[in-house]
This record gives sequence, C-alpha cells and structure tokens, in this order.
Amino acid sequence: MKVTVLYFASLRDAAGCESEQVETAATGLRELYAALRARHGFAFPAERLRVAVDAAFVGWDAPLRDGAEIAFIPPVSGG
Amino acid sequence: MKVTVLYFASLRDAAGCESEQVETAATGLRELYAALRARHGFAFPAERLRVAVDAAFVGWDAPLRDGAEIAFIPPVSGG
Amino acid sequence: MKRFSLADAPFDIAPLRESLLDHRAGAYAGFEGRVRDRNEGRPVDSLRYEAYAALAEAEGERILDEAMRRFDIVQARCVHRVGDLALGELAVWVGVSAGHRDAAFAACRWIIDEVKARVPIWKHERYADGVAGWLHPDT
Amino acid sequence: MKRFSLADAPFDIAPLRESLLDHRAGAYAGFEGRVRDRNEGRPVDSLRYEAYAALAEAEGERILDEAMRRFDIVQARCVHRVGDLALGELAVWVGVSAGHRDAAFAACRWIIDEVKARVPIWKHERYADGVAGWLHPDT
Repeated sequence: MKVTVLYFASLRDAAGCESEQVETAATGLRELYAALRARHGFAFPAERLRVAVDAAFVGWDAPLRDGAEIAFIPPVSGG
Repeated sequence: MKVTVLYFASLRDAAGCESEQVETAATGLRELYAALRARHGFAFPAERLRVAVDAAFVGWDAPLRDGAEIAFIPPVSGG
Repeated sequence: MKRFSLADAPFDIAPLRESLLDHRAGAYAGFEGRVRDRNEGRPVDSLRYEAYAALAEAEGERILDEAMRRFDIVQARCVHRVGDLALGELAVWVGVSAGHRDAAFAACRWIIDEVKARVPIWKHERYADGVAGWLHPDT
Repeated sequence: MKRFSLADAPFDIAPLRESLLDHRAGAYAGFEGRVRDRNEGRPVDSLRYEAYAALAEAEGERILDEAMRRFDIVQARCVHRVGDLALGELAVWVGVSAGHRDAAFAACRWIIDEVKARVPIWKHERYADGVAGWLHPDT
C-alpha cells in the first residue's frame, strides 16, 4: 500500500522533507508512525501526536487506505 | 447655610431644573435630601442614592458645609 | 495620560488602541458597547447619555487606576459617549493590553462592569411607541 | 461567510470588525495576540508561524461554528497569521458580537483558547542569542 505522509514543524526538520510517498505494509496508523519514527528519529511518542487523514483529524484506530494523505500533528503552538 | 444642589436624570426632570441654590437648616445630607424630596416629589428613598460633595463621592454622614456643591446620584445606567 | 474620558461626539477607536500597544503586550482585549435596537424586547428609537461630567471623569479615572493595580496589565483605557446616539452607535469602549490573555480579558471585563456600576452616567431611551424615560436599574 | 481564515500577510481588523456588527449586537468583544519581545524571559528576535493550511482552515471553521451554537452570540470571526512576523505584529485576532457582554466575552475567550489548543499552527521562534526552534507545548 502507498500513502503520502506530510510533515510539519519539528517533524519536518527531523524528516528533512515536507512530505514523502511511503510504500508500507503497516496495518494501522500507529504501526506506520512507529516505522517512520524509527527511520527519521522523531522525538515524539505517538501519545503526544494527533493524526489526520486527508486533512481531517481521525482517531489512531482509523483504517489505513491506499492513496491516503496522512499527517502526524505535533503539539500545536498557534495564537 | 447655603448650598448648591445639582440634579441629574429623573431627579432633574422631577425638580424641573439642573441645579438650585438652597438655603437650609439641615444638619446633614440625609436631612437635606428628605427636605428636597418632600418639595420636589422625588421617587427615590435615600437608600437608593449615592451622594457627592464638590464632585467627589462621600458617605451620607459627611458634614454639610456652607457653599458646598451637592449632588444626589440616582442609580446609574451607563455602558 | 488620562485613561478615562467622556466623548460628546463619535470617536475613533483605532488611535486609542494603538496607544495601548507596545512590545511587552502580547495580548489585547477590547470591549465595545453599542446602541441596540431593543431593550428587554422593546424597540428602541434612539438614546441619550448624560453624565455628571466632573464626577464621571474622576470616578472613571479611579476605576482605570484600580485596574492597573489589580491586574498584571500593560495599559488600559476607556471612553464613554455622552449626548444623542443613533442605533448601532458606539456608546462605550474599553481596551486593555497585557503580557498574557488571562489578565487582558479579566481586566477588560472588570473595567466595563465597574464603569457600568459606578460612573455617574444615565441612559435616556426613546421607544418606538413614543414612550421615553431614564433608566435607573435596581441593582 | 467563512468565519476562520489564515492570512499570509498583515491584515486590517477594521473591516472584519465591521462585518460583525448589526443592530442586535449591543456588545462586541475582541482579542488580539501580538508578537512579544520575549518568551518566558528570553528575548525574541523574530517569529514564524506555519500551518497545515487545509486542516487548520477546517478545524478553525469548526471551532467558530461550535462557538455559534454554544453561546448566545450574533456573529464571530477569527484570523490567524502565517509566515514571518516582526516584533509587535498581529498574530491572531478574534472578534465576537452579541446582544449582551456576558456571551461576547465568554465566546471570545473560548474561541482563542480552542484555536490555540486545536488548530494545526506552529510557532518557530528565533531568539536574540541566535538559538531558534519550534514550540511544541506539553499541554
């Protein structure tokens, strides 16, 4: 399955890119994040992040679909 | 003793003037107000008013001085 | 600088707000009270505010000075209209700048509450049915 | 009308505020967040906000829609800057009109709190000592 992953703020700095196409065998969002965390050395455990699929917040248990655009959202600091 | 009394809002409407010179034998502000209330038919008992002497709020027990400018302040409604 | 003033004609908020801002002020809270088209369900035609000007200015200034001491704020101002106002016109403005939003909101709210409760200004409303009168709230 | 938007350049509050006013609105509460010269005691040189724009706009709109349902208000809007900001520049603005001040203040405060907590926007600060970094608050 192929998904697009978007990176923001310190996750983008750590990944070195704004987004990437990922070919993954992960069965869920947690497993996908764990794999990307291991590859890029992200500081945040999944518990400190929210996750969005196709520009909408979803629960970590939401299904992983081929072609989805996924973003792991580190703690926000607007305002 | 002679004092100037200022009237505002519904007290002015009832008195029919913005201010008046009053020659009074009253020994205090309460007694002065009671006399003016009787003369002009003011609706408010003293308990619903505040009182100011020379443009400063004072307690009802403040002394009555010759030449003072006195205002009985009905409930305010600014804002 | 005087922090409280009466205005006998419409006034512009922008320069007043500007005067509150500086680099320490991360937060600004503002309040505007305007003439509504009804009061307790009754259609209002127009409205007039009168003040005991000398006392209103002194008491208003006292409220703003108290706010500067009570809250962790950078600056605060308030202007209240007197005279005839049309529907929708600005009657009172409060602006507060502070390092953080907690103090800005709390002080802004406190100032408008105190001004309404303490400053000798009276509202005279004319209703669409022709009746008119002074407002002297019970509380 | 969209109630929430991102702005990639300085924006003017006046027309936004105007759009909230009507004759039912006796009260208006506004909040402005500006770039301070220090963060937790550390001198700040400049600041940059980045957003996940599509999600930020959707989540911001959701917050404003929720505010319209939760509070007895007439209208509400919020604009948040993205991009590079200088010291003192406006970062976020919230405006709420209502019949009465209780609802105007409560909704204004609730909106800025929710925007800060939920909208995917991140602050990148550069300090006077040369250090720079993203802010990812613990709570």
